[in-house]
Amino acid sequence: MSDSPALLRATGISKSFPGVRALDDVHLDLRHGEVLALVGENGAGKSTLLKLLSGIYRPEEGTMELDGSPMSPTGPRQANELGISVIHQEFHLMPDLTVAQNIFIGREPRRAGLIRDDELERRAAALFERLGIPLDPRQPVSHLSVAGQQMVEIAKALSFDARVLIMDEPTAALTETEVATLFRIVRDFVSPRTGVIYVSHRMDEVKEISDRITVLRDGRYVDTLPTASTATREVIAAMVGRQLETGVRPDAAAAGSASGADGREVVLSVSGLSTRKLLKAVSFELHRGEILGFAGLMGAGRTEVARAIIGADRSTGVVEVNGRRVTVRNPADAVRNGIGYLSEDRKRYGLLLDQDVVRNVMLSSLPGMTRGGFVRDTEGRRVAAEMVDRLAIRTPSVTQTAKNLSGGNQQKVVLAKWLVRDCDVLIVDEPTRGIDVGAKDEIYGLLTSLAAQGKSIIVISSELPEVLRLADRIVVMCEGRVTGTLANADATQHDIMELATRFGADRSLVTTGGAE
Amino acid sequence: ACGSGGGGSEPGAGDKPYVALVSKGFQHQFWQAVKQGADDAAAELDVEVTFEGPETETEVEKQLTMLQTALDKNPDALGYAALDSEASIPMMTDAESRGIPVIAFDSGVESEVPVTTVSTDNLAASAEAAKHMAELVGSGKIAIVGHDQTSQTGQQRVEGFTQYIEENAPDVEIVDTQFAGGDHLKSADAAKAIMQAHPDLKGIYGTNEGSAIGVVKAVQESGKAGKLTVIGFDSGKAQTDAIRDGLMAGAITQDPIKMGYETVKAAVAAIEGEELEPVVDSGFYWYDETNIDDEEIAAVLYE
Amino acid sequence: MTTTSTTTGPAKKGPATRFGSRQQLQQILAFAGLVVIFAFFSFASPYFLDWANVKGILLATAVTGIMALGATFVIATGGIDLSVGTGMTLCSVMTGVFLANLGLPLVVGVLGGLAIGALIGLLNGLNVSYLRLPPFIATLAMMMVAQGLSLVISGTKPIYFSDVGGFDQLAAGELIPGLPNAVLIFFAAAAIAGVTLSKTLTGRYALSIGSNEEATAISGVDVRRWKVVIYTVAGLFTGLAGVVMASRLNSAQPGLGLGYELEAIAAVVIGGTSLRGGKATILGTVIGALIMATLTNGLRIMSIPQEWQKVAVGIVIVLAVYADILRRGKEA
Amino acid sequence: MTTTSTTTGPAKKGPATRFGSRQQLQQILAFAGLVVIFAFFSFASPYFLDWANVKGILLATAVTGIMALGATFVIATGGIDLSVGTGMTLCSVMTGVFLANLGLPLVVGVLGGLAIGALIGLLNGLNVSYLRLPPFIATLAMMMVAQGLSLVISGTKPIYFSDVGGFDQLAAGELIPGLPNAVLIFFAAAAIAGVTLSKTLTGRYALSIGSNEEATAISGVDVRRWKVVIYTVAGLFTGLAGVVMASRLNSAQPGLGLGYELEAIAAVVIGGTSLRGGKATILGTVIGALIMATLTNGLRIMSIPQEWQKVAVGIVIVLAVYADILRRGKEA
Ligand SMILES: Nc1ncnc2c1ncn2[C@@H]1O[C@H](COP(=O)(O)OP(=O)(O)OP(=O)(O)O)[C@@H](O)[C@H]1O
Ligand SMILES: Nc1ncnc2c1ncn2[C@@H]1O[C@H](COP(=O)(O)OP(=O)(O)OP(=O)(O)O)[C@@H](O)[C@H]1O
Ligand SMILES: [Mg+2]
Ligand SMILES: [Mg+2]
Repeated sequence: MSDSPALLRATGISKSFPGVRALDDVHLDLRHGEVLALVGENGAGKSTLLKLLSGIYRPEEGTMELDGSPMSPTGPRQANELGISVIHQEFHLMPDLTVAQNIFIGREPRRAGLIRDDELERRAAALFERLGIPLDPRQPVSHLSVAGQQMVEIAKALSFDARVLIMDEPTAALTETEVATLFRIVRDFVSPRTGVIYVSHRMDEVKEISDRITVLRDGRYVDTLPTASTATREVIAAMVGRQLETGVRPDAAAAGSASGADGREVVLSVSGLSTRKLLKAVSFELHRGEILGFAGLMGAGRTEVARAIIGADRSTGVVEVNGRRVTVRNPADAVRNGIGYLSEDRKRYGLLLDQDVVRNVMLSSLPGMTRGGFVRDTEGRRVAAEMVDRLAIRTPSVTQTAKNLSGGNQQKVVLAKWLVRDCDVLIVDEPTRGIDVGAKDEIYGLLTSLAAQGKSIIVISSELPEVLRLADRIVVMCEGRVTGTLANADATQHDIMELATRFGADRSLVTTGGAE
Repeated sequence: ACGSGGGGSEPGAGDKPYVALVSKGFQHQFWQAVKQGADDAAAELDVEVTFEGPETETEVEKQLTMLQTALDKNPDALGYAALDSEASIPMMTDAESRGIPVIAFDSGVESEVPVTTVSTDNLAASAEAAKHMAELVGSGKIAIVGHDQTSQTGQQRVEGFTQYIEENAPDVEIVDTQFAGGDHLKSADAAKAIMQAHPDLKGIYGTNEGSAIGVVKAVQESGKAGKLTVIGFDSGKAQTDAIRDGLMAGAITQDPIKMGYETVKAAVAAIEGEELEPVVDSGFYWYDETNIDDEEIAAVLYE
Repeated sequence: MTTTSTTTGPAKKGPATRFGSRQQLQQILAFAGLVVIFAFFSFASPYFLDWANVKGILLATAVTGIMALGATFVIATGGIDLSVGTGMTLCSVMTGVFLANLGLPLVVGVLGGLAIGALIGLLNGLNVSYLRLPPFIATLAMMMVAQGLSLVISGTKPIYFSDVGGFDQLAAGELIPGLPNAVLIFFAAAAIAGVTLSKTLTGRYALSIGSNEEATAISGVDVRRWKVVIYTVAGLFTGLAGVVMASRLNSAQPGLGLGYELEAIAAVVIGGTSLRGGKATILGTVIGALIMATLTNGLRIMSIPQEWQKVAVGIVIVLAVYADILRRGKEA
Repeated sequence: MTTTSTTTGPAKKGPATRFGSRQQLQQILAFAGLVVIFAFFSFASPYFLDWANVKGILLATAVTGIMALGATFVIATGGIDLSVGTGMTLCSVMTGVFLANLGLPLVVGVLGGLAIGALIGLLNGLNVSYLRLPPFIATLAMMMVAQGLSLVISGTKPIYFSDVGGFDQLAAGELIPGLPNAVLIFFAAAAIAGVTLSKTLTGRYALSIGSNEEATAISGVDVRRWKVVIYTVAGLFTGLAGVVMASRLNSAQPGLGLGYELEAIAAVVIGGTSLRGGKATILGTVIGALIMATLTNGLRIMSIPQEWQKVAVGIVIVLAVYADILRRGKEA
């Protein structure tokens, strides 16, 4: 196989943006029948490379070949026609259209000039059936969660008769179950005439799915390693250019907060939280200095709990802060009561995409940064610069527009916004979505040290290792109910999954699980 | 084709005297007829004339800006039909101090500055319309579709009419007065609504061309042609046709062409330092089926 | 807090958007505003609920309504079309030139009027797509140009169709006895617009562009070209409105048209189409146009003085739209 | 791609966005449209470049310009304000009531006029925020209500300030010899608006809401309340415009106002503020208003017939905005 020309090859690729050399003489070659992982830190240039391969950008230098013949797609459509199908890191969906309409946009079946929506829906349903994705083709995309949207993107990419499937962090929004589904889909897809390029920050996934790993660093090609014979730590070392300890719960943090639950005062107490749609009498307590994890499958209702607490959605139930019952009608009330929420959907609920880093970082803290009614922009820039340093946000300057940052760096900007606001209770929903291994570790360290300083943190995460790594206790949800609360010391992935799939569990279990 | 109205590209730069006219309107047939009269006079007296006016008769501020620009062009004389006479006083004074004679037209300016005023007596003209309406319907309910509620002309066209009816025709009752901006379609809709609310309505008076045509349209569309007495104001082909077809009983016409002509003529006289009468009446006429083709009437009707 | 409408419970099973029939039926029945307004006037005045008057309302809706149909497409893309009012006038005038001045056959003149409308739309589309002008600017400029050209071409005088046999019957005739053709044309145009919006690529891409222009482009739709198509389609409706207007007045009035654009856009927005784009319904637009015409008619029938009419219309619009928002909030 | 006003080049290190001085200077110098238009007319007519005429242009800019300042805030949030035109009229009329009818002291009357403006804005804001009406609808309704009320309150007749000593000097007086106060007030208002937009919470939140309303809300900003504040601030400018207008005409003209809203919005958009929200500059608005006034003035000075003026204005607006888009494209 190694003698035949590569399925897809890029040589000497360079691409610059104002102030950033995103790619500099990068190589990549994808063989027939393989899954090639593409890894690198946030801002390393992975997404940019994929956009070049899919015709969204044109390279300044370098050549691309498909099956040995040169190619230079002039646009996404042409790339599709060449057999290249892409799932981008940022979704490209039309929220007002239905799932089926989104998937087949630009390829609507027609009769006598009229679109046959029934046929469209039939095809979408068949596609979902084939892929094992439980989505209703007629639902508007705006009704979907991020995970649902991700599934639509995946289905859309697979609806083409593609030879090269490119996936840019497709699992960032998915829980383990859906990841398993996705991997099954990928394995089904791979054949001697096809290949997959797979971008992820999750090393275990890379390990599991890929045949070889191409590493980028700072827009430059580092190496391509065979997955089977390379240890994860070697990959990471290639990515960050140094050795790094990851995945282990640091002893210090564990010691500092393992016993966090007992004896400390309750900062946030939630009882009987219900919504019309999903939540049923959710109750739990959060102590000072504690990190409380929330685990569950996609759609279990973890995000909804957070949104209910901060008043973004209507709900019934009692929320007490520091023992005082509070009425939270909107997120502003929540912030006033010291509760901040970092959303899982950074594009929709996190960022001012067309504003710069400074304004994004200042957004939650503006009133505190005024003097005599005037905003102190110098202070804002100072704080933003500090955050850029502290979180290693890769940006040419603090006045860079948010939408020009790489996905992971955008996520860091949102996190920075809440760090600056300094809430007593911080709810972080998928806080490390799209963040690279190195930075992930730093963020874990950051959250742990915040807790050590007496802040209380709720971590909602679909990555079980993340929850296990961070949380003192873990609340597990299923179908809008709390099915159990585990102390981290005795929790295993298996325990969590067991609770997360306890469908239709009886009430008593909920209550025993909810209160300790 | 670009120079059709102004004549040359640089008014005032040539040897011809330059007269700037700032009117109350532009697109309406009436104002176009005034413009035509002014252009006629300009050709005859060998002067340059520009003619401008705001889109509707409510745009006092726009008109002031036009007046300002006209003055900046340093004309030899200025013709001005004020939408609001008080608002323009400072500029009138300015014109006077710069020795630019001002001729008021269509309606007066409350100022000593204008050397003469060429105008139609709107109150008297609309009373004339009322007189014919009263004669034609004898008794019963009538209504008015007005074109503008706030301008002096718009108000006087209603006022003169109403006053006459109140004073001279006790058996005639004005049951409704509605304004529709002189827009043909909206006037038609308004007239229809009035007819709907007053099935026994005997006559409608439309206070300008657009209103009158709208009323005719409404009568036509609701199949009441011949059952209602329609009286209009101004002329234009649609109105003269309606009169010929018996859809409209008659209308008042002013003599806009004469108004434009006299204004420019007075301006030229003023430039040459002649004495002028304080008021030049441009007159108005009642016309109907019987006299529409008379020479005197046909001359003042415009298409 | 304002996000409730966008997330739905997992329980909600596939609303039948196919042909949108159920949803749309509901929309007719439940369109609170129009129903309440109609009921109110029927009680308030004995003259209101009467076929002659309803016909009057329909006739008053026709021209603005047709314009609003076109505007719906542009608004669906997230754009705005300020040129519909004076554009309509230019189409009237050109129809006059074709029929009255050049003496072309009726059909040719009418098609000519429509073609001018399409041309106006085409230019708007090109300006928006290829010069990347904001739609507000492109169509504002067109609004001015069309107004000026109407005056220039007509010599600022109305063009009469008195000598063009049968032209006035286009609007005033009654193919269906009792129903003026203008109304018939409006309904037919609405039906065509409805199908175009929901069943053709033009409509689908209009909504898609309005929903997320970048994503639509990335999905391989030639957004620029389709925008030109969409604006041109909108222009066709402007042309149709111009022809109907001319026929109804049996003349082309070059000074008319300014202000109609706001009425048309208002009808669209009252009908529930979002100015942000992505969401549009033709039925809504028709209902919106009817609401506007009914209100004006009813208040006039009640002899409310014009100054109070304005106040009343303003307040009723707020209430009607608010009622609609509440209704839809309930639904979700 | 079109984000240059917020992105900054690579070489450009830490651009002095404090008071935006360098960037804004560049904007003045480089605003191709205005410069070209000015140069063109200066060559084309000997009467154009003359202080009296420039003063005339500035004066003609003042009222619309002040309205446009307010509209900028609303547009920054992604909304639109159609009520500025007739709202301004209502403020004029109420100032007339306060000063001429009730004989209140000058200062009280003027503040009263501003307060009415703020009240109009407040109501708009409440309708948009708490009734969740689309801004287009809320302000369209307000446009009608304000127009109606102006006529009702004034009895459809102008209110004259002839007996109110010194009121006309508010606009016509010349604190700085040669420069009418109206112009001075416009510039002062622009300065205040500029600082408010870029340095206060009101302005910042307006831009944030326009940029991403949901994200702003989730960040703990009470979006509803701030929208009310923003619309109220916009209303204050409407009030100021009303007072200046009244002073300039030395009367309150109740029939005026319709159509000014489009001009004001056009000025804002020509100035580079996006109707989608999130991006706005006061300097742009001032320049936009100047472009509109200069164009009209220049064409009049050249004695272009009025019907051609419209055509010319339309075309020039397209060119001016396109030039600006090109210029900004280059920069990026
Ligand atoms: N449109 C753009 N304008 C300016 N800079 C850009 C643009 N797109 C990407 N960049 C910059 O190019 C660099 C590479 O970005 P890219 O999105 O390819 O990173 P990535 O490897 O995908 O990172 P992540 O893991 O965070 O998604 C980053 O520094 C980013 O800020
Ligand atoms: N299978 C699904 N496909 C698409 N959307 C779903 C699905 N299940 C739930 N949702 C949406 O997710 C919302 C509730 O899930 P929520 O986001 O609160 O759960 P979660 O536990 O945070 O899961 P995640 O964020 O991973 O989806 C619901 O409003 C629903 O619209
Ligand atoms: Mg990326
Ligand atoms: Mg979630």
